[in-house]
This record gives sequence, structure tokens and C-alpha cells, in this order.
Amino acid sequence: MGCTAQDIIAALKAGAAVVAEHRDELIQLDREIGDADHGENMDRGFRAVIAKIETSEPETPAAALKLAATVLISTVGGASGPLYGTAFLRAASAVGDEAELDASAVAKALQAGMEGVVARGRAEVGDKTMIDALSPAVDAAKNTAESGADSAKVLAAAAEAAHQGAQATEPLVARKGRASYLGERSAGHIDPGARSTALLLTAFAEAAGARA
Amino acid sequence: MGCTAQDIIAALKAGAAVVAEHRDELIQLDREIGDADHGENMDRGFRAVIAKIETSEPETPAAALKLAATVLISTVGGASGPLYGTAFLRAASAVGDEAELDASAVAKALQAGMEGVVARGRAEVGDKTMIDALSPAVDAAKNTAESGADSAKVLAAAAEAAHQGAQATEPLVARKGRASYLGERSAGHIDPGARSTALLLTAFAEAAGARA
Amino acid sequence: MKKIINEPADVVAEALRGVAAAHPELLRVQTDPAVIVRADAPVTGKVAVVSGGGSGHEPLHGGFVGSGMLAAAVPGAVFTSPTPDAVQAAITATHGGAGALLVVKNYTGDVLNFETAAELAAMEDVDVRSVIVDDDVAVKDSTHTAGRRGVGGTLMVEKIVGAAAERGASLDECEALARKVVSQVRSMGMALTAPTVPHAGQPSFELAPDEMEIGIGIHGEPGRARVPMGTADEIVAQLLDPILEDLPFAEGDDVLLFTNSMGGTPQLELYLAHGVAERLLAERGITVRRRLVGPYVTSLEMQGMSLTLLKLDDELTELWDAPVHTAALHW
Amino acid sequence: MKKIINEPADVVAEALRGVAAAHPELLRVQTDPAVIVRADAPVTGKVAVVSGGGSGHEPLHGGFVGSGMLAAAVPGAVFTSPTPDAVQAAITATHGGAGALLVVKNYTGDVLNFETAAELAAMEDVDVRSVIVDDDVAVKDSTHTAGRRGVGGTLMVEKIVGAAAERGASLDECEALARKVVSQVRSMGMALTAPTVPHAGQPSFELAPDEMEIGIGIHGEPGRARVPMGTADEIVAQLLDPILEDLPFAEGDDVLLFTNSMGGTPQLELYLAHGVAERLLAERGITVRRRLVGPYVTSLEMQGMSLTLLKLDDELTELWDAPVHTAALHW
Ligand SMILES: Nc1ncnc2c1ncn2[C@@H]1O[C@H](COP(=O)(O)OP(=O)(O)O)[C@@H](O)[C@H]1O
Ligand SMILES: Nc1ncnc2c1ncn2[C@@H]1O[C@H](COP(=O)(O)OP(=O)(O)O)[C@@H](O)[C@H]1O
Ligand SMILES: [Mg+2]
Ligand SMILES: [Mg+2]
Ligand SMILES: [Mg+2]
Ligand SMILES: [Mg+2]
Repeated sequence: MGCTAQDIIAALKAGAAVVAEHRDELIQLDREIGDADHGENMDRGFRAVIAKIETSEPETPAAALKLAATVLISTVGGASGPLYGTAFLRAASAVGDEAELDASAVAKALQAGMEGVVARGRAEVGDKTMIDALSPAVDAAKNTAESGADSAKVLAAAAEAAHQGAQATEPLVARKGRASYLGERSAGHIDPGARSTALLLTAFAEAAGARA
Repeated sequence: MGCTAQDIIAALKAGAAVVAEHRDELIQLDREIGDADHGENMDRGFRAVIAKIETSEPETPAAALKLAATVLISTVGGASGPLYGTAFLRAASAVGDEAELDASAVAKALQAGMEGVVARGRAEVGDKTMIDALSPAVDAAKNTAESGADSAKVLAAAAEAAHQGAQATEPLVARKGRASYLGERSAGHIDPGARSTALLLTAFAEAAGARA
Repeated sequence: MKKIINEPADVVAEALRGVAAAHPELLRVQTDPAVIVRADAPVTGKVAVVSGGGSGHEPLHGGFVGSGMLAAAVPGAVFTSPTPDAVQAAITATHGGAGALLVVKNYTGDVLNFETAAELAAMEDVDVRSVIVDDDVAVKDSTHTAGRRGVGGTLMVEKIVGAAAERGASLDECEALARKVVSQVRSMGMALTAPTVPHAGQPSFELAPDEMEIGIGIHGEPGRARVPMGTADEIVAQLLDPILEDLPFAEGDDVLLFTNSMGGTPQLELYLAHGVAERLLAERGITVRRRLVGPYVTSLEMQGMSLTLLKLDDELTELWDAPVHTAALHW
Repeated sequence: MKKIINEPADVVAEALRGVAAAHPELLRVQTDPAVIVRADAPVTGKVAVVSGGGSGHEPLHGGFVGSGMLAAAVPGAVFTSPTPDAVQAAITATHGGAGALLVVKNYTGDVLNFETAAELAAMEDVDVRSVIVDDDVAVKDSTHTAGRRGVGGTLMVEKIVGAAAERGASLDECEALARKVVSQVRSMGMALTAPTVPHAGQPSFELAPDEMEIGIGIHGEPGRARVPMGTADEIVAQLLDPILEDLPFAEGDDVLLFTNSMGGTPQLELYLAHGVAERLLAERGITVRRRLVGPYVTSLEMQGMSLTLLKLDDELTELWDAPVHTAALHW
């Protein structure tokens, strides 16, 4: 059973819910090593995505992903807006005009998304950014897809890896984004973007799992 | 034994000392119902008086009082500067060019000082100002002088009355000065100017008593 | 106390050194006593408009020294009105034979010290007049009290009379004009936090996180009432209503709206409040013809705002628009 | 949190209403997306200098919209860079056929969003260039990091390039000039208190009563180091020394000294600090030819200051002096 436009819409709604729920936590993480807006930015963006989806009903996975991308780009702002926006845009391109995505297409979409973030933000693993959650998530997704699992399992594996990756940002000294201005003082805090990536992937996985 | 220029200088020095000692208390009183500068203003002024006295050595009581007046006027500022300045100026006029002041001259000088404050500030007893300390002090000084006491006793009586008068400003609602802006909220606090008047008179009385 | 200062007692003198260094083309600073004087003073044949008061309200008054506004500003210690000799020195340095007009905020200290200075100047044959500004509607006026404070309206008087003096208006005309502005201007302020006077070392009052002071002055003296924190819409209405009732301002009036920061309020909030005030005035049929938004009459780092409304006619509008060339107002 | 606001989410939109109401002769405000545009835009044949960024730094950038400076300012949410569609809308509304120059502060978010906007505008055949301002010497520069922040120097770029654009300089010339200013300007800031972002509801960091943040940015992000509170003399030296070493500035240099308040610092303290900076520069044989003192590049209500030094030559001096007619700078 593949992943349809409806499934992606459900995943985006789950993502919006988890972001709303964790808005204050993300603000707090960003307050510690950034400028205290990540939760607000993400919440504003995902609310707008949901509002748009209600009215425009995208019919393919790519259309749903592209809609999310454009809305995020035009409502989030900050660093995370263009980065998440690009991720969804690249994911949309990667899935072509398929009506249903299989597990390997999901893994590829994730990888394309991550490559988009790298292309724009030029962060490497260990720089204490969302890449530290995305990169292990992509690896886990690919491995799981290769092992023949379904897309819900692929996303679950990705989410699990993203959580570990986010957690692992805590001791790091930031080299990208706003936290880098803190130098050594950025160590000892989880990166807010890595945390939001992990939260989103968990929500996507749960939405997929609920359907599975 | 009368009150000479030297005695007035000694009294001013004692006044400067008591003002310095109570600087923070006067700031605190003024902070509660004013603008937190009375202690600073008085301290700045009396320091300047002492500095000036060291170099110019006034030779009559009037000269000493006039010196204090002009220095206070040009260094204190605020409401208390012109008021105390005028008080000393009028006291200087009242004592003429006598070399020594007897008890009744001291009482008259005090009265002239108070009249100067009233002439400039137009406060009445009960308005919650330095007049609430000065007015009973003048009455007590007059009565004591009439009873034949010496100038130290006159000042002691004045100081005692001033203290009671200052204390009695606590429940009053201010009608003059900065505290009047507070309306009813000015009640429950001692007026800083009444307090400084009481402190100064005590210092003057003690200086006179030490000599007696 | 956290401040960018050296010794508390030296704050004003050191700040004046910075003022002198920053604006050599506009003004010069005299010391002992401290006076800020416009660079080209005395201007022969023109009335010298002189103001001053305690420091801590910057840019009032030093920021308004220059052509088209003040001839001199006399800065006292923080929140302490200056002494007569300083005011007199300002008059002496700036009067150009046409007399001097003292713009005095209505505080006992300012009134008494400027009054004495005027007497001293008169003894030197300078024609000096004083105008008392008392625009703060938060204070109930009465002949038995010190009366209303001078706050934001002071700037209006200084700008408009300064413009008239620059054009060569006589001392009589300047005095009459000043009284006219005073009669047509009203203000009211509020605070979210207290200022800290350097020599006092601690905030002038304490406010709970859910409280604000309404009817506050500009010296850290507590306001008329402590009330629960409101929204911007509520705050602006609480300031505007008593102003409108007082003059009163009426439908059809043209006004200048001055939305003033008490010092520590972000511009974002100030403009937000200004927008609310413009809306409320439009709803009442009052036309805002001119506006000024910014921290102009402040109380050190105090957060809060005040509104000032000046009823305009052609004369006042034209004088408001006249060129001004000072550190804080420039057009 | 105590603020003069209604709903935190509406702060920027409501503040913009106030800006529009306050300055009808200078600018107009477009909504959805929010853009502040100079009143006479588009000015045919002239380069449109466009800037923007998160709100909360006012008067940067909206206060600099007008003739001789910015064609448009794009305000994001508080401390959040604006989205590409908003930047694109600003370009569309202001470009007069001679292209647009984007002045971008070096933050990942600003760089990415403006970059995308430039791509979008290029697709509509508008010649768009971007210049990144990264003047903050508090941040160690490195190709592996996000690099230095853009802070006070941004104002210098906007004023000087705005003056050139007003005179009809080409896009190439404007771009080269902007890069020249960036190469010659350096800044460093410090804070005594933290700002409170409306949607966050609490101060961005906590500082003990005897501590200050040195090397602070303008977004409430903590600074480079937390150090014991110093005197004004010490603070100014701590800001000035790294600036002087960095370019480096040398004896005999002519400079513009910009003493900036972070928002909540009283003008009295700011001028005091400015005086100290002038003295220290004079001691080093560096001549201050121009100065700017005030709250221009702020971080909401944060108390603190920054110093910006621009190395001047005749070209830059003349463009700095050129007329400017905006809400916050006017001469
Ligand atoms: N160059 C980059 N590459 C990847 N991710 C980045 C980069 N810069 C910042 N980020 C991510 O963006 C997050 C911050 O997003 P947000 O707070 O919304 O924007 P801003 O930093 O502009 O305030 C960081 O926690 C980090 O994960
Ligand atoms: N009109 C007045 N008549 C008599 N005393 C007054 C009057 N106004 C103020 N004062 C006295 O002055 C004191 C305040 O002095 P100070 O704090 O030095 O000046 P300011 O009020 O200008 O800050 C008050 O406590 C009060 O006693
Ligand atoms: Mg952030
Ligand atoms: Mg006082
Ligand atoms: Mg005072
Ligand atoms: Mg941000």
C-alpha cells in the first residue's frame, strides 16, 4: 500500500499538530542558543499550510509537497523557512507525478529534501543544525526501504534516527545558524531545528502508521 | 553667651555632617513620594557650603548665613535649593550686622527663614512640606526665647518641635511639591524636606549645646 | 543598578562632554555652570528661547538647541531643576538684545529657580519673561496645590516659539504665543517600569508584572494610580480620554498628535500605540494634521508612553512646520 | 511580559499601521505581504535600494525609507527575516528600471530569503544585486561558520548607497559602493538587559545584576561572553579595542563614529559613552569627522549599546552628508 496525496495531507496535518503542541518548547530551545522564534515560525508556517490545504486539495503527492513548500517559504521566514521550504520542494520534484509513493520513493524524497537543505544552508553533519537530524534519518530510511519494509516503517525508522540525531546535537558547538555566534557557549543545548525535524518525522511516521 | 560667626560655621558643619549621614534616608523618603533626589541635593549643597566656608571665612553671623544661602541656591537646585537658600538669606537679613546673636535673635532668624520659605513656596501648615517642621520649630523657639533660655535651648526646643512636625507629616496628603501629584497616595510617608529640616535643626542645636 | 556610567555624581557632566563632541556644528557646552548654547549664540535682535530642567529627560532640552528652537538649555542634576546661576548664564550667553523667554515646566523647583534667574537677569537689564508649561492632565489642578506638571507639551512650546523667535517675533509676541500653545496642549502618560536615578541606585518604584502606573510623570515619581496591565487599545484609550475631555477637544478639531516614549519602550510598541491613537481620534472626528512619534520627553530608561495633543490652527501649524535644526528635531 | 501591544501575533501588522499613519508624506505601507515603500516609488531611472529583516530593530529599516536612503524596507516577524515574496514585492513596488540593490544583514535566514527573492525578481527581468553586511567583530569569521553578523554598519551602507542611488548612480556603482562601505565598517555591541520577544513572552536571556553580555547581537541571542559589569570607560574600551584591531584602524584615519543604543539605554548614558569613545579615539590619533548618536539599530527594549566605526574618505563623507529625508534620519 503506497503513500497517496491524502496520506501526505494527513501527515502534514499531523505535523502541524505536533508543531503547535511543541511550539513553546521550540521557542525555549531557540531562546537558549538563538533568538526565541523557531516555535513561532514553524507554528505560523504549518498553520498556513493546513489552511491552504483545506481550500486547494492537491491531487498528487508532489502537489501536496509543493503546496507545503511554497506556503512554508512564504510564511515561515527566518532560516528555517527557506530550508524546510526547499526540503519540501526538492521532495516534490523527487517524487515526480506518481499517484502513490512506495517505501523507496519515500526514502528518496527524504534524501532529496535533505540535499536541498544542504544545497541552501551548506551545513555538514556535526554543525549542530537540522542536518544532524535529517542525515541519520535519511540513512535509516534508505536502509529500511532496502530491507523491504513499507513506507510507514521507513518513516518510523527515519523518525527514530532523527530523534537520536537531535539529541546528539546537545554537546556540539554550533558552526552554522544563529547558534554559531555563541561559539563554545552553544554546547549543552539541543538544536531547535534538529528537534523540529525529529518531531515532524515522528508525526509523519505516526500518520503513516495509523493508516497502515 | 551669644552666637557668633564661628558658632554658625560650626552649626553648618554639623548640618553638613548630619545631611551626609542621612543622605540615603532622605533619598529613600523622596523616592517614596517624590523623585529620589532630596538626599543627593542636600548633600551636594552642604558639601559645597563647607568647601566655601573653608576658603572665605565669614566674619559675622549674617555673612556666614548669607554664604550658606548663596552656595545652597547655586548648588542644590530642585525645590529645596531655593527654599533653603531663601531661608538662610532671610535669616541673614534678620540678624543685621550683630557680631553675636542672643536667644531672641536666633528665634527671630528662624522665623524670618520660615517666612522666606512661605513667601517663595506658598505652603501652609498641613501641606506636607518642610513648613510642617519649620512652623512648630519657630513657635517653640519663640516661646523658649521668651522664657529667657539661651540660644542652645532655643535651638533644642526648635529641633524637638521640628521632629514632631516632620513625624506628623506622615498621614498627610500633600498639597505642595512633587508629592502633591500623588494625591491620596502621598499619605503614609514622611515628607523628606520636613525630615531634613528636623535633622538640620538637631545638628544646629547639638553644635550650640556642645559649645554651651 | 546597571548603567553605562562612571561615577554617579559625574553623569551629567560627562554626558555633556559627549553632547559637545557629537554636535559641534549645532551647539557648544559651557561648564561651571553647565549650559548648552546654540553654536551661533547670541543671535542679535532675536529673542532667546531658553529652557531647562533636571537631566534624565533627553533629548529634552539639550536635543532641541539650535536654529528654529532653543537658544540654550540648562541641564540640572538628574531629575533636579538647575540652579538660578546656571539659568542666568544661559540667558547671558544667548540673549541678543531682544530679550529672553524662559520655558519652564511647572515643578516647584523649576519655577523657583527660573524665577530667581529671571530676577537676576532683570538686574542686568535683560528683558526676561517666563512661561509655565502645565499640560499634564493626570494631575488635578487647583490653586491650593503645586498644579499640573509640564511634560510633553513643553516640546510643542519650544518648537513653536523657537520658530517664531527665529523669524524675529518680539518678546511680547513670543510670550503670547507660548501662552497660547500652553492653553491648547494637553498630555497624559503611563509607565510599565520605573527609571533608576544614578545617585539613588535603585528603581524609583516597584511595579508587579501585571501592573502599570497610569498618570505618571517624568521623574520617577509614582503616578496617579496603579492599575492592572491592559492591552494597547486599552492603554491608549486611558491616556486619550482624559486629554480629550480636559481641553476639551471636539469633533472637527485639527490636532498635532505626539506619541512619546518614556525612554525604554521599543519603537515597535510606540508606533503600534500611535496607530491606535490615530484610529481613536478618527472615530471621534478629530483630524490629526501633524504627528511626532519617538522618545523625546523621557524619564531615563522608564518603559511607558505619553500622548500629547495640541489643538492646531494655521498659525501653529505653520510654525510647527518651520525649519528646525537641532540634534533631536530636524526638518 | 509587559508590553504596549494587543495580540503578540499582530504586533508587526499593527505597528505598521502606526508607521503608515505617522509618515504619510514619506512612505506608504503595503500589506500581504508587508512592505514599507517610499511615497514616490517607483522612482524612474534610479536604483532601488531595498533592505529589510526581522522586526524589533526599529528604526532599522522602516525608519530609513525615503528620499536619499531606502526605496523600501521589508519587515519580517519580530527577529525573523522576511519571506522571499515580501522582498520580491518590495522590489516590484520600487524598481524604476535601473535595478535594485538588496542590502542584506548576514544572518542565515536573511541571506536565504533575500537570495530567493533575487532569483524570483530576476525571473521578472529586474536586475537585482545583493550585498551582505557583516560588520560585527564580536563574531569570529570563518568559512566554516555562518560568519559575522550584520549590525550597526547596515545603517551606514543604507545611507551612503541610498545617497548615491538618489544621485543616479548605476546599479554597478551602487553595488561597488556598498561593498566598499562593508569593507570599511566594523561594529561591536554589549547588553545590560535582555529583550523580550512578544511571542516568546519572557526575556531572551537572564543576566545577574553585576553582569553584562559583551559581543551581543541584536536578536536577543546571548553574546560572546558574560563578564562582570564595568564602568563606562571600561565598556567603551571593550567595544572599541576589537573594532580598531580588526580593520585595523590606524593613527591618522578619519572615521565616522556611530554610538548606538540597543533600545532601552537612556540618552544620557549614550552620550556619556559617546564622549568616552571620542576621547579614546583622539588619544589614538584617529579623527572623528562625522558622528551619529542614538537608538538606530535596536533590539526591542534591550539596554546596551554598540559602537560602529566607518573609515571615511571624501567620497563616503560627501555621500553621508548628502540630504536624507526619512523618519529616523533627516538632513
Ligand atoms: N545553514 C544551515 N543549515 C541547516 N540548518 C540550519 C542552518 N542555519 C540554521 N539552521 C537551522 O535553523 C534553525 C533555526 O531556525 P529559526 O529559529 O526558525 O530561524 P532563525 O535562526 O533565522 O531565527 C536552527 O536550529 C538550525 O537547525
Ligand atoms: N511649595 C513648597 N513649600 C515648602 N516646601 C516645599 C514646597 N515644595 C516642596 N517643598 C519641600 O521640598 C522637598 C523636596 O525637595 P527636593 O527633593 O530637594 O526637590 P524636588 O522636589 O524638586 O525634587 C519636599 O519634601 C518639601 O518639603
Ligand atoms: Mg530563531
Ligand atoms: Mg526630590
Ligand atoms: Mg528633583
Ligand atoms: Mg529568527
